[in-house]
Order: sequence, then C-alpha cells, then structure tokens
Amino acid sequence: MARTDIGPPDYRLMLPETITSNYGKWKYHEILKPGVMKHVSETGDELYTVRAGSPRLVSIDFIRDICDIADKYCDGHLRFTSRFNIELMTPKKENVDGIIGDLKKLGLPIGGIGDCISNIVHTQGWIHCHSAATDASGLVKSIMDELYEYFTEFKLHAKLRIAVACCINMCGAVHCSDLAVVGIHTTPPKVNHEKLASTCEIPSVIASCPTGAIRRHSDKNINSVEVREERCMYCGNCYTVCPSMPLADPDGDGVAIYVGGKVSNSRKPPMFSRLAVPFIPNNPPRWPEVTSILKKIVEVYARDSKKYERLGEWIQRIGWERFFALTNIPFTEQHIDDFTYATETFRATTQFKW
Amino acid sequence: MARTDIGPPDYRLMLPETITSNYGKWKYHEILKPGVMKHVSETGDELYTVRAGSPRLVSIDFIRDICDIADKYCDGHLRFTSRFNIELMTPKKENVDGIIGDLKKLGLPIGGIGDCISNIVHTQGWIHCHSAATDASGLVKSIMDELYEYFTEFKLHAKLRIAVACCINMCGAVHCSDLAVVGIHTTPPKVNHEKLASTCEIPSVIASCPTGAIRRHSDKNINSVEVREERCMYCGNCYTVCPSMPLADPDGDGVAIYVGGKVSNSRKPPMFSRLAVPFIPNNPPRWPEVTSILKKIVEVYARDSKKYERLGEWIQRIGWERFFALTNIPFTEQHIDDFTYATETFRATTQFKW
Amino acid sequence: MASDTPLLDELEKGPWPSFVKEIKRSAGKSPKAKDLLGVVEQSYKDKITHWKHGGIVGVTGYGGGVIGRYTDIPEKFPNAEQMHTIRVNHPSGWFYTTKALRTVCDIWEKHGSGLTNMHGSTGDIILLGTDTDQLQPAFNTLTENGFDLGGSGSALRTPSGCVGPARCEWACIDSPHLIYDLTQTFQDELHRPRWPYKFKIKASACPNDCVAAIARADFTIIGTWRDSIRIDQAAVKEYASKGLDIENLIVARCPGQALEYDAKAQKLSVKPQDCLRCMHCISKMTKAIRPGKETGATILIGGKAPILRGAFLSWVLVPFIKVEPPYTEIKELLEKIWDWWDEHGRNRERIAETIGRLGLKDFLKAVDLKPIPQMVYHPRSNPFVFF
Amino acid sequence: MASDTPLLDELEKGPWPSFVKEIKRSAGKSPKAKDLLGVVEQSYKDKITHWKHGGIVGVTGYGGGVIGRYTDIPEKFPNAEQMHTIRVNHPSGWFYTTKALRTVCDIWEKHGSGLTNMHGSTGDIILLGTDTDQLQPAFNTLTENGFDLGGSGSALRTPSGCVGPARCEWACIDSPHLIYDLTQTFQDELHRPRWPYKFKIKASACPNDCVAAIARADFTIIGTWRDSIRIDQAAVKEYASKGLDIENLIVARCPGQALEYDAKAQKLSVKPQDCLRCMHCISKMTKAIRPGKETGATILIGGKAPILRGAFLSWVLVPFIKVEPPYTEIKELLEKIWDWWDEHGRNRERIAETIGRLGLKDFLKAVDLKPIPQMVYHPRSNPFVFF
Ligand code: SRM
Ligand code: SRM
Ligand code: SRM
Ligand code: SRM
Ligand code: SF4
Ligand code: SF4
Ligand code: SF4
Ligand code: SF4
Ligand code: SF4
Ligand code: SF4
Ligand code: SF4
Ligand code: SF4
Repeated sequence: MARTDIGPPDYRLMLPETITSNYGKWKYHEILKPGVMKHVSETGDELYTVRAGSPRLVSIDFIRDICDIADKYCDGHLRFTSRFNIELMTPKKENVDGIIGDLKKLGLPIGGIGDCISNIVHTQGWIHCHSAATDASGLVKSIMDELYEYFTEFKLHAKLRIAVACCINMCGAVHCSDLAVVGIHTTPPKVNHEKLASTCEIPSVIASCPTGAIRRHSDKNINSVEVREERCMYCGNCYTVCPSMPLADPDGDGVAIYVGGKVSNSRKPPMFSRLAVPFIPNNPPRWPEVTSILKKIVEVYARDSKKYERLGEWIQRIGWERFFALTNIPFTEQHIDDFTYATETFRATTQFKW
Repeated sequence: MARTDIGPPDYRLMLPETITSNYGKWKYHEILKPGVMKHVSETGDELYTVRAGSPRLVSIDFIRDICDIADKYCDGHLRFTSRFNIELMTPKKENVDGIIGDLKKLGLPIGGIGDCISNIVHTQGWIHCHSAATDASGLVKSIMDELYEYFTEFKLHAKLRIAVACCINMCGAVHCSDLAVVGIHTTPPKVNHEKLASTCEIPSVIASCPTGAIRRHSDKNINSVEVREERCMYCGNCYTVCPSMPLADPDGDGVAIYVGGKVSNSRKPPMFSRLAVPFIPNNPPRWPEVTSILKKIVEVYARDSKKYERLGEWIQRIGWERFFALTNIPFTEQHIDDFTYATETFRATTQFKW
Repeated sequence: MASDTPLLDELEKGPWPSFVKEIKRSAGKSPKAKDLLGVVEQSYKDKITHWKHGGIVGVTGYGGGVIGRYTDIPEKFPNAEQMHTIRVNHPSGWFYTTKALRTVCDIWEKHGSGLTNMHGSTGDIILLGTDTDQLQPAFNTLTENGFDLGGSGSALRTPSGCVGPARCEWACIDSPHLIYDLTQTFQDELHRPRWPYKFKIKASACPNDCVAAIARADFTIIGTWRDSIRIDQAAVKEYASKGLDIENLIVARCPGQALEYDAKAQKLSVKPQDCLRCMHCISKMTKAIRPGKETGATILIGGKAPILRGAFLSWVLVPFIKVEPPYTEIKELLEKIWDWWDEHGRNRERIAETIGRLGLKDFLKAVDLKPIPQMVYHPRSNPFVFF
Repeated sequence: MASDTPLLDELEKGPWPSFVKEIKRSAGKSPKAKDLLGVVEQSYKDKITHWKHGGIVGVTGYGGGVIGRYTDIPEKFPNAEQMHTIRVNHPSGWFYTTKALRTVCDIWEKHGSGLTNMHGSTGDIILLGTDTDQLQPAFNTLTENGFDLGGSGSALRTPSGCVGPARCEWACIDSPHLIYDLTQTFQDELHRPRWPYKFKIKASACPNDCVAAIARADFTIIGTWRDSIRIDQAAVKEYASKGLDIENLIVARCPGQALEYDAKAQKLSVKPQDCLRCMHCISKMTKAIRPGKETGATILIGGKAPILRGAFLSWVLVPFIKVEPPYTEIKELLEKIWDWWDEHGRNRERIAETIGRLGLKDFLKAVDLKPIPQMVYHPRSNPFVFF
C-alpha cells in the first residue's frame, strides 16, 4: 500500500546553503544587468541570481540539462519562479558568467528581471485541454519571439506581465495582466442530440447556462436540449458540464486581447484587464495578427508612459479614449459591457477627452 | 372650454431689463459678501444679486412680501434658484443694502452664495405625502437652525449641499448630496387583508417587490398576500403600488444619513452619497440626534478639509476608515452593501489605513 | 390658553424662517390651511403620516399635473379631507415679474389653501391643498393668465434648466431658451401620461451643473466646448499678485493634469487635449479663464433616484452636439429614445433601467448612435461577449 | 522527406526556446510524446482541440491530483489515446535540489511521456501524458521518494507562496513556511474533493504580491506591517546624489500622499498614518526604505477567474493578523469559512460567488468577524438596507 497524504517535500531541504543561513536576513538587492541580481544580507553574505526564460512545456532532458548547470555552479540547487522562469543562484560572483554562458548554450534567454517583459503565464491549449479555443504554447512562442528583446533588455518603464489562456476559464492571472490573450469561441455549442441524454443530466445542463440560453428541445420526441442562439455568449460553461455541447469551431474560434490589468498593490490598487481587441481568428502556427497588435501596444506604451508607470496606470492617466486613438484599435459595441455590473462602467460625468 | 397646452409663460417676458440687454454677455462675477454677488457684463453693465433663504413652504402673503421688495428695488423682477432660494437683482449698487435690510425685516437669512451651506433641497413629508417615513419641513427647519451660521457666513472650504427626502423615493438630488437625510422604514408592510383584494391587483403587488418577499397568502381562504419578513428591506415599493400595504410605524420609522455625494463635474466626477448613519428614530419636533450628528460632520469637515475640497473629495482623500474614526460614527453591518453591485464596493487591495 | 399645536410651535423658534409660521399665516384666512396644521400636528404626535394614497383627480383633457390627496383623519380635520396639489409649470430659469407672481397668488387665494412650495424639487410651482371641485376653475384661471400645468405620472415631467446666459458668464448653451422650447414642443408628452414611467429633462449650461441634471434627469443636457479654455494672462498675473496659490489650488487640482504654471513668469498654460472641461480652473479664476468658443452640449442619459434598481447618474450618450434653435437634432433624438423605451420598457421602468436590462448596444442601435470610448469609463473586463 | 509536422516545425524557429523542440526531444524516446506531437499538429491544421472531456481516473485513496485525458483521434494516434496528467505538489517557493528533480525525471521517464510543465499555473509540477495503468505505479514511486500529489476537482488546490524571506528583503511573513505548514495540515482537503467547487490559498510576503494571490486565490494572505516604514536618511542622500528624482518619482507617486521630501536637506519623511503600505517607495529605494517592524498579514477572500459570475479580486477580510507557527488563528478561520461555504455554497460556486449571493454580512457572522470600514472601498450608496 502506497503512502498517502505525505504532502510535498520540506522546502527547507531544498534550499541552498547561503539561503538557509541568511533566511529572513536579506537587506537589499541590486539588479546588475538583464536577468542578473544580487541580494545582500545583513550578515554581509551575497547571493547572485541568474534568471532564464523557459518554454514551461519541457522534457525531462531539459530539466536534466538545467540540473547539470546547477550542479556545476550552484551546489546542486535551483528554483523556478511564479512565472515559470528558471533561477540559478550562487554566492560566488565569479560563477555568474559561467552560468549565463551555459544557459545560453542551451538556447535560453537571460532576462525577465526588473522593468521588462517576463515569461508569459499560460495554459494547456491544444496540447492537453478539451476546452481550448486556441493553443497556448504556440501563441506564447510566437509572442515571445516577437517581443524577445523586451525580455532580454530594459526597454520599459515598469514590469509588463503577459498572460495567455486558451479559454475563458482563464487558468492563470489572465484577468489581471498588463496584456492578456484569451481564447474565445464566437459560435454557440452544437448539441449532439444522440449522445446528450446518455452522457449528461439535462437539468444540470440547463442550469449551467448563465444567460438561460438552454432549454429542453422543443420537439418532445427528442430527449435533448436546444440553445437559443441569440442568448448565447459562448462561455462554454455548458460544455464543461456536458461533453455533448462542444463549441470548438475552426472559423469561430480565436482570441481576444485584454489590457491594463495588474496585481501588485504598488501605487495603484490591483486592476482588471479590459477588452482591447474583441476577436482575432486563430491563425496558427504563428498568429501574426495577434503578435503584431501586441507589439504595437507595447511600443506605444513604451514611448508614451512615464517612468515606473505600469500599462494600466498609463491608460488610467491618458484615458481609454486616448488609448484607442494612439493604438489605432477600433472601438466597437463589444467593448461596452453588458454583463452584471455593466452600468457601473458607463461614464457618468462630462469629463472625457475628445 | 379652457385653453390647454399653452405651456409656461415665456421667460423672456419675466427677465429684468439689465438681463435682457446683457443676455449671454456676462464676463465675470465677484462675491462681495455673504449672499451678495456682482456680475459684470462685456458691455460694462453690472448686476447685483442678493440671495435669501426661504422655507420653500410659503404662503401667498410671503410671496407678496417678496414682491413688494422686488417692486421697490428691482423694477418688479425676481427669481428663485434651483435650491428654493430667492434672488433679488438690481443694476444699482446702492439698492443692495436696502434689499438686505428689507429681507432681514421679513426674517430671511442672507447667504447661500459661495463656500457655504445653501438651502436644503427637500420634499413633502408629513405635510402632504402618503409615503413619508419622516417629515421634511421640520427636519429642514431644525437642521438649518443648527447650521444657520454656515448659510450666512463663509465658514467652509467649498459649497456644501444638503438634501432631505422623506422616503427612499428620494424626490430631489438626495442620492448625490454632500449631506443627505432620508426617511426610512425599518419594519415590513402590515398587510390589510380585508381590503387588499378589492384595492389592488395581487400579481402586480407580488411583482412590485424587488427582493421577491411577497407571495400569495399561504391560507388559500384568504385572498391576499403575505410578506416573508426576513426578505423585506422596507423599500415601500409595494405600498406605492398598493395602498393596503402600509409601512408607516411610529417606532420603526426614522432617518438615515448619507454623505459625500456631489453633482458638479468640477475636479472630481459626480459621486453618490454613501451611508454614514443607518438609522435614527424619528424624534419630532426637532430631531436633536440628527441635527447634532450633522453638525459634528460639518465641523470635522470644516476643520480637516483643504481649500476647494467638497465633502466627498475630502473623504476620498482621507479614506472612509478615517472618516468614521474622525466623526466617531460606528461602522456597522448595514454600511456594507448587499444590493446588486455590492461586490464592486468591497475593497480589493491591501491599501487601506488602520 | 394652551396651543393646539404645541409640537409645531417649537418649529417657530430659531433663526431659520419657519414653515409653521407660513402655514399659520394662511390658516388665518383658509380653513383648509388651518386643518392642514392640525393634520401635521397629529403626525408630529403620532410619528406617522396622515395622508392616504391619492385618488385620481384632474382637469379636463389632461392626464396629470394634479396630485390627489386625502387625509385619513377627516373626522378630526374635515377641511383637510381633500388636499390636492396643482403643479404649475414655472417659467424657464424661475424668473418672474411680480405681476405674474401676484396673479398666481390671487388665483390661489381664491381657489386653494394659499399655501405653496416655491418650488417643487422638479421645478414646478406647487399649489398646495385644494378640493376636487376647485381644480378645474383654478386651472381655467391659470391658463387664462398664461400659466399651464407641469407634469406628473408616467409622462414627461416639467423640464428645467439653470439660469445660464441670463446671468452666468460660463453658459455654453442657452439653457432657458432650450428648456422653454422643449417644454412648448412636448406639451402633449407633458400632459398626457402614456409611457412606462416618468421621464425628466434638465439642462445645465456648463459642467458645474447647477440644476443637478446629471443626477436627476433621464435626459441630461450639459453645456461644454470642443476647443480650448481661453486664458487671459494679464488676469492670471492679477490673481497671482493677489495671493492665489495657483500651483496648489488650481494646477494641482486639475483632473486632466492639463495645466502648467510658470511661477516666475506668472504664466498659466493649458494642454487643450488633456483638459476634461471640469470647470474648476474657470470657476476659481473667472476673470482669467473662460470656456472655449466652440460651444455646445454633452448629452447624457438615465439619471434617477434609487427606486427600483438603484440610483443612476446619467451616462454620456452624445459627447458633443451643437445646441441651436430649433434644436431639431435634440428633438429627434428624444423621439427615438421614447419610441424605443415605449416599446421595450416595462411598467415603472425608467429609461436607465431599460437600458441596463437590455444593454447599451441595442439602445444605441435604436437611436442611431455609434459606440465610442467616451461612453464608458473603461471597456468591459469580463469575457462574456456577444458576437 | 517532407516533415509530418510542417506547422509545428515553424515554431522551432525564432529566439525564444521552443516547446516543439521539447516535445520532439521526448518523442525520440517516448511513443506517447511522438503521438502527442501528431495530435497537436492535427489541431494546428484543423484549428480545433483534439482532446475529449476527461474521464475519471486516479490513484487509490485520492479523489484528485490526476486529470484524465483522451484524444478524439485515437485511430490516427493510438499512443496518445490516453494522455493523463499527474499534478505533483511542488516544494514551497519552487526550490529544488538537483537530486530531487532528477528523481522526478527518472520516475517520469519510466511511467510517462517524459514531458512536463515546470510548473502548472497553480504551482504544481505537471507530469504530462501517461496511461491509466501507469498512474498508480507512478504515484507509488513518487511518494516513496517524498513527493505527493497536488489538488484538482472540488477540493483545496495546491497552495503556493512567493519566495519570501528565502531571498527577499521585503518579506513580512514567512511565506514558504506558512504554505508548507498549511499544505501539510490540509492534506485531506487537498486530496479528497468534497466542497461545492475548488478553493485556492496563496501567500505573498508583501503587497507586491509576487504570486498574484489577490487575483487567483480564494484565500489570500499578503504580508504587511502595522507600524511605520523605516527610512535610512543616509541612504536617501545616496539615492538623491545618484540622481533619483525623489520628488516626482517617489513622493508624487505615493498613493497615500504620505511622503514629504525636503530637497535641500535631502531628507525624506513619512506620515505613517497616511501610508497605505503599497510598497512603491520601498521597491524603488530598497537601500533606504524598508517595511515596519511590526509585521503580519492582511487576509483577503474571494479572488477568482471569470467563470461564472465574473472575475473577482480578493476582498479585505482581516486587515491585520500575526502570522506565526502553528498558525492556529488562520487555520481556524479557514475551517469556519469552509464550514459556511460547504453548507451554503451551490454546486460550482466559488466562495466569492456564495458571499456575493448571500451577502458579506451573513458570511462575517459565520466566521466571527466584525464589519469594519477597511473591508470596503466605501459604504453602500443605495437605501435598501436590512435591519
Ligand atoms: C521571483 C518572483 C517571486 C517568486 O517567488 O517566484 C519575484 C521576485 C521579485 N519581485 Fe516580484 N517576483 C515574481 C513575480 C511577481 C508578480 C506575479 C506575476 O508576475 O505573476 C508580481 C505582480 C505583477 C503584477 O502586478 O501584475 C510581482 C510584482 C513585483 C513588484 C511590483 C511591480 C509593480 O510596479 O507593480 C516588485 C517591485 C518592483 O518591481 O519595483 C517586485 C519585486 C520583486 C523583487 C525585486 C523582490 C526581491 O527583492 O527579491 C524580486 C525580483 C524582481 C524582479 O523579478 O524584477 N515584484 N512580482 C517572481 C518572478 C516571476 C518571474 O519569473 O518574472
Ligand atoms: C493545468 C492548469 C493550466 C496550466 O496549464 O497550468 C489548469 C487546467 C485546467 N483548468 Fe484551470 N488550470 C490551472 C490553473 C488555474 C488557475 C490559476 C491558479 O490556480 O492560480 C485558474 C484561475 C484562478 C481561479 O481558480 O479562479 C484556473 C481557472 C479554471 C477555471 C475557472 C474557475 C473559476 O471559478 O472561474 C476552470 C473551470 C472549471 O473549474 O470548470 C478551470 C478548469 C481547468 C481544467 C480542469 C479544464 C476543465 O474544464 O475541466 C483544465 C485541465 C486542463 C488539462 O487538460 O490539463 N480552471 N485554473 C493549471 C493547474 C496546474 C497546476 O495544478 O499547477
Ligand atoms: C443660482 C444657481 C443656478 C440657478 O439657476 O438657480 C447657481 C448659480 C451659480 N453657481 Fe451653481 N448655482 C446653483 C446651484 C448649483 C448646484 C445644484 C444644487 O446645489 O442642487 C450645483 C451642483 C452642486 C453639487 O455639485 O452638488 C452647483 C455647482 C456650482 C459650482 C461647482 C461647485 C463645486 O465645487 O463642486 C460652481 C463653481 C464654484 O462654486 O466654484 C457654481 C457656481 C455658480 C455661479 C458662481 C455661477 C455664476 O457665475 O453665476 C452662480 C452663483 C454661485 C453661488 O451660488 O455660489 N455652481 N450650483 C443655483 C443656486 C442654488 C442655491 O440657491 O444655492
Ligand atoms: C412634489 C415633489 C417633492 C417636493 O416636495 O418637491 C415630489 C413628490 C412625490 N414624488 Fe417625487 N416629487 C418631486 C420630485 C422628485 C424628484 C426630483 C426631480 O424631479 O428633480 C425625484 C428624483 C429624480 C428622479 O425622478 O429620479 C423624485 C423621485 C420620485 C420617485 C422615485 C423615482 C425613481 O425612479 O427612483 C417616486 C416614486 C414613484 O414614482 O412611484 C416619486 C413619487 C412621488 C409622489 C408622487 C409619491 C408617490 O409615490 O406617488 C410624491 C407626491 C407627494 C405629494 O403628496 O405631493 N418621486 N421626485 C417633487 C415634484 C414637484 C415638482 O413637480 O416640482
Ligand atoms: S484556460 Fe481553458 S482551455 Fe486553457 S487549460 Fe484552462 S480550462 Fe483548459
Ligand atoms: S456556451 Fe455559455 S451561454 Fe452559450 S449555451 Fe453554453 S452555457 Fe449558455
Ligand atoms: S421623498 Fe417620498 S415621502 Fe417625500 S415627497 Fe417624495 S415620495 Fe413623498
Ligand atoms: S417594502 Fe419593499 S422589500 Fe418589503 S415587501 Fe414591500 S416591496 Fe418588498
Ligand atoms: S450650470 Fe454653469 S452656466 Fe449654468 S448657472 Fe451654473 S455655472 Fe452658470
Ligand atoms: S477646466 Fe478642469 S480639466 Fe480643464 S484645465 Fe481647467 S481644471 Fe483642468
Ligand atoms: S511578494 Fe514581496 S516579499 Fe514576496 S517575493 Fe515579492 S517582493 Fe518579495
Ligand atoms: S509604502 Fe506606498 S503608501 Fe506607504 S509611504 Fe511608501 S509609497 Fe506611500
């Protein structure tokens, strides 16, 4: 009988020696160059961290390669960040260049620390999820190729966090990211009438729809449901509850782009990301329309923002009317909220810009 | 047969000569002293305005008294303001003191212009309305007696607008006032089962309740409705629709105080007033608990605000946590919203004051 | 002799003018006013209202303009049994000749209690307290003398506007004329209730909004300008030399961060594209700063009190519109709004609530307006988008 | 020879490391990885996913930790027919010895596709792609080597926390230890789904919130302090002399307007009662400013993604709490929350949605907390108040 409920390994056994002895005693840090920082302890000890980008979807051989570097320079320790990056740490300044060299040999970018774009928080997509309206890994690769230098160099006034989710379940902090790409459907589910009754509970299916779009089939001889299409906003919740309600559609599926969210409490409270581009059809393998509009937004932001201003803070200062004008993104009826709190987003003042 | 649809008199026939000839040509104005301002025209003409408070509920003899003054000094013209004040206008500077003297003889306060408290926008109350949970005129009189000097002197950093409504229908801009006193019920309607069926349509009564608290009487022999009391928040909408659902209750009725609203677009966009004191039982004829808490708020605001800062702007700057601390008003579960947009008011940041 | 109204008598004391004194003044001549005093004293004793739900009373040809009212203690105060209110439409800007006012007083002396509200909070002259049989005669005499009724019920309500160009240097539109013209044009809508619920129009000639239109009107017209504020540098210098702290009180309070002040040169400049036309700098430096020249109005929709879906402030609908007689564009817009609301609105549903229920998108289509970012504080955050 | 995967091959180009390359690396050894490549290429062609709704698979004694997955084109890619995922709970702070990592790799070489996500976005090690019959053996070997599964389904999900005091000078709480302790304490809740829906715990040791807890955790713990930030004036001078524009970049950006800078003396002072503990000045002047000494955490409730009532950020629940082992108060609070939610939550309703539906008032009572102004941005504006 296998052991159960042992929980994860004790993290204390995983810490490098310099961390164990300086735990809670760090005094300050400095960013030395892209992807490299130095933490200095009250004890006088120093810790150098080199951060490298990772595709997240990695083979065990990839992990072993990284382990080799950690064995060589870091006494066999390493960590990952909350955004999937790899961090190699050493108390020895002289190891830094070796680490960087070996990481580069593996083809990994050094960067993501400080005022730059870090790795993209993302999800499964066509690699693994039944729910996906787009692929995640392919989008991430395409976007990071396009924005590569924003990871490896300091070209921004603040951190810029990108997230990709392959459906509106939004696995990740997509709803609060500076830039968010979200897979969406734009066609209602196609009900599989043969299978529905045997695979799903009809009342739960009906109840799952937030807009009440689903009802029993009007033909009493068909033991199934039907969708009032004009009420459906393609959320996919019915599909989550019932496999016989698939939404995936080669032409109807694609992505939306949301912008201006943040999570930190620094300066401005956390903010939700808000709709910038309602729909771009899937165009694999490289989604060129998506990457180019993202690049455009990043460039305008980089140029127009003030130091230390996150993307959402910048938009708050200049106003959304200016944001749409500067980025040349058309404003459409889809941008106007019509969900529960919609009226709270309507502008109730004569204060606006032309 | 009477004439119909003639509409109101043409205002142009009502304008004093100086206004007719300077219409649209005003250049600037100056506030000379409490209740007195001078407008200067591009043409060089001047117009002096004296503003006096009024109880609003006035007799025709009162109106005639004012007309006498207007005849004496103002060529037989006068106006009222959007807050029920009286304005006597003259191009002749030398008339100002005479106007003030005569108004004072009638017992009317001069003031309400500039950074001060103006007249209270208010409603019918026990004078005329079936809906009233409190009286309006009596509250207004009691409050203005207490805050009199804030009308006749410049003791504030900005305008302060008070409104009183005798029920939550809020006839007036109560929901956007610096200080608002609102009559509220705190007990559910008492259904008159004998009369209900004959006076009201039962389905409309049931439909009128926003919280779904009303249903058909559980005893089928009684052709009436019953109220699930725990679901009732005493809005009175059922009573508006059906006279057999009265809510008035000597002990349950009273007022709530809302603060920090504004209407102008100056500096900050318009704001809603927000709950400060959930309930104070009616204590006629002078509602001493109400007047004293209002005075307290005004005093704290007068002391703690910055120049040109409206009450709501002041609270926005110092934070509600500080407002409740400074005014010593207890914060209760009633202050926390539980209506449609409630969750939008919950604080989603670690930014707050202790 | 002990007073009959010991509680109300308390409200004759104190410096603020007393409504009790006013009722007593009328009570001397009008039994109705006298019994009103009694009913109100009773309410002060009982701490509840003594007015019943109003019955339907009115004048021939009109569906509104009168609020029927009966006391629930007619046995004690028979003269107050009927206490109907007549709403009389005020002249734009609440300007009067004493002649006109005295005429109203005389009519009300003859046909009513002699008590009034100057004014009701929608803006009407409120003639407070009369009997059913006096309604028609009172109305007839009023119209003979050039006055007409205001609105009530599920109709257009008496429109009102700020004093505007009549006496204010900041007026960007002619609010009194606009209000007068709209009131005259929509007499039928005002007098014959036929909509889902009430509908209010208010106009302020600049964003200071001195009639609180944005909070109280379904259709809110607020004067504004499309070009730049105008700054007179000589006058700026004068303010500066008189000690106004321009940096902290004006520049720092500008919500658009549109102002810059050169303290040495005492020169104030504006980035017009950043100005939100809030009025602050203009209001506080009226001799030095004025609105632009290309004036017009912003139209907003949906302001209302909390019953039933919560209070709403009006929302931007048309960022800029020229406001010139005969105001055709505005009137056409109103007609389109009413058509849509009349068709889709539920009973007792204000326009904001209908829009909230059906979505701004449908509404915009119906009134032929394009979605633009000025209509919202920010775009949606949720992904529940219809295509 | 033409490639079988022309579309995916495109994604091997470009400077960012390629996941396609990684799949191909595994494909060399694992038929499952090879067929996965085929399935994904097919999706790239068809522009739809080729994965079916997962069936229920798992390991003995657990209700979660495994995501069952089957392709809908097994006829073309038989080795990808089953493609289950194992979620392995990461060590706090995502620290590893190479030994531990290599062990995981070896296990996954033997029992799975050799593909992983380092990490999943909840924080687990994701072992991507294996067959049903490999689940139990893989699990057995994992636990033998000190690893255990993470959460899935309507259960507690794998808690995670920022690196905290392990490497960050701003940590106000010991996030790695707290997360480890809570994870160990609530093993049962993690492994045996029994709630209305999922429940997530995340801890960041300061308000910079480096695990995005406020947006992604139902129960959010964020380090903070109750006294004043500490300023080292000598270090301030150093920043000033190195050219940092303290006035514009630090003082003017302080959301509490709590800072004052004397440019002449190069002295920075704080009004502690106005500081909102936002971290800005500390983050940008880390050698000169640090959090206070009286540290602890703010607890917030309800963060989540948009399904189904819209996304929520976590809301302040406990403004300040001491965070010291054995964390009894926090654990008791969690139990109370779960009890209430378990009783009142509907199926697939996150805690925020239950609170939204039933009101914060009821919830606060159930968890023995008093309403305080810190819980809201502002009090209610509507008058629809229950008494
Ligand atoms: C390593 C990591 C924590 C971990 O346990 O893994 C981390 C570590 C640090 N963060 Fe962070 N943050 C990490 C994710 C985050 C996140 C979460 C996220 O991105 O999903 C946030 C919230 C982002 C947001 O608001 O959307 C975050 C918001 C910050 C901030 C506030 C930034 C702001 O201006 O809003 C700071 C302070 C700063 O940059 O001035 C900060 C500062 C730092 C410092 C300087 C703290 C320190 O002294 O060690 C660390 C390195 C800085 C850097 O990367 O620039 N960290 N940091 C995470 C690295 C992720 C990565 O690989 O890129
Ligand atoms: C694997 C992972 C994405 C990834 O690639 O990293 C993931 C994958 C799935 N998530 Fe997730 N979620 C993952 C982290 C998240 C997060 C982020 C987080 O936990 O910090 C979120 C947003 C935060 C939140 O919980 O609100 C998230 C919000 C959802 C939701 C929407 C929940 C909501 O209340 O809005 C669903 C829908 C559902 O539960 O039915 C969902 C459902 C799913 C399911 C189980 C699909 C489903 O409908 O059954 C996905 C299985 C995919 C697969 O085939 O492997 N997943 N999911 C993440 C878990 C890995 C791990 O354990 O480390
Ligand atoms: C006479 C009147 C218009 C009318 O048609 O009747 C009027 C007239 C003027 N208003 Fe007003 N306002 C009048 C009601 C309002 C209202 C509506 C209300 O109170 O219900 C508001 C919006 C109040 C609010 O925001 O809640 C209003 C907000 C302003 C403002 C903006 C104040 C602010 O800081 O928010 C100014 C500009 C200022 O004071 O600097 C202003 C300025 C003015 C000026 C100076 C304009 C001018 O040059 O003539 C006028 C005299 C100033 C004064 O009273 O201090 N007026 N003003 C109204 C007098 C009411 C009264 O008897 O007190
Ligand atoms: C007389 C007046 C109060 C006053 O003392 O000044 C008044 C009196 C009544 N209002 Fe009002 N409202 C009056 C201005 C307002 C205003 C202010 C305004 O128009 O600028 C409002 C808020 C703005 C708005 O319309 O939203 C207002 C919002 C209401 C409401 C709530 C409407 C809503 O949608 O939230 C009701 C309830 C209803 O219609 O059933 C209401 C209903 C009533 C009724 C008819 C009572 C009822 O339930 O049938 C009151 C008759 C009292 C009586 O016995 O005379 N009254 N009412 C005002 C009209 C006088 C006039 O014509 O000048
Ligand atoms: S975001 Fe949607 S499609 Fe992507 S992994 Fe999560 S549930 Fe699956
Ligand atoms: S996709 Fe969403 S809106 Fe459409 S039918 Fe399914 S549950 Fe309803
Ligand atoms: S606020 Fe209520 S009680 Fe007062 S007049 Fe209006 S409807 Fe009547
Ligand atoms: S008072 Fe309001 S909440 Fe109570 S029963 Fe009547 S309509 Fe419903
Ligand atoms: S709204 Fe503007 S134009 Fe009208 S009176 Fe007020 S300040 Fe003057
Ligand atoms: S009107 Fe308002 S927004 Fe425009 S410059 Fe003046 S203060 Fe700034
Ligand atoms: S949340 Fe704060 S304590 Fe934790 S790593 Fe980020 S900056 Fe450091
Ligand atoms: S931590 Fe933030 S709020 Fe506090 S003083 Fe520094 S910048 Fe201001």
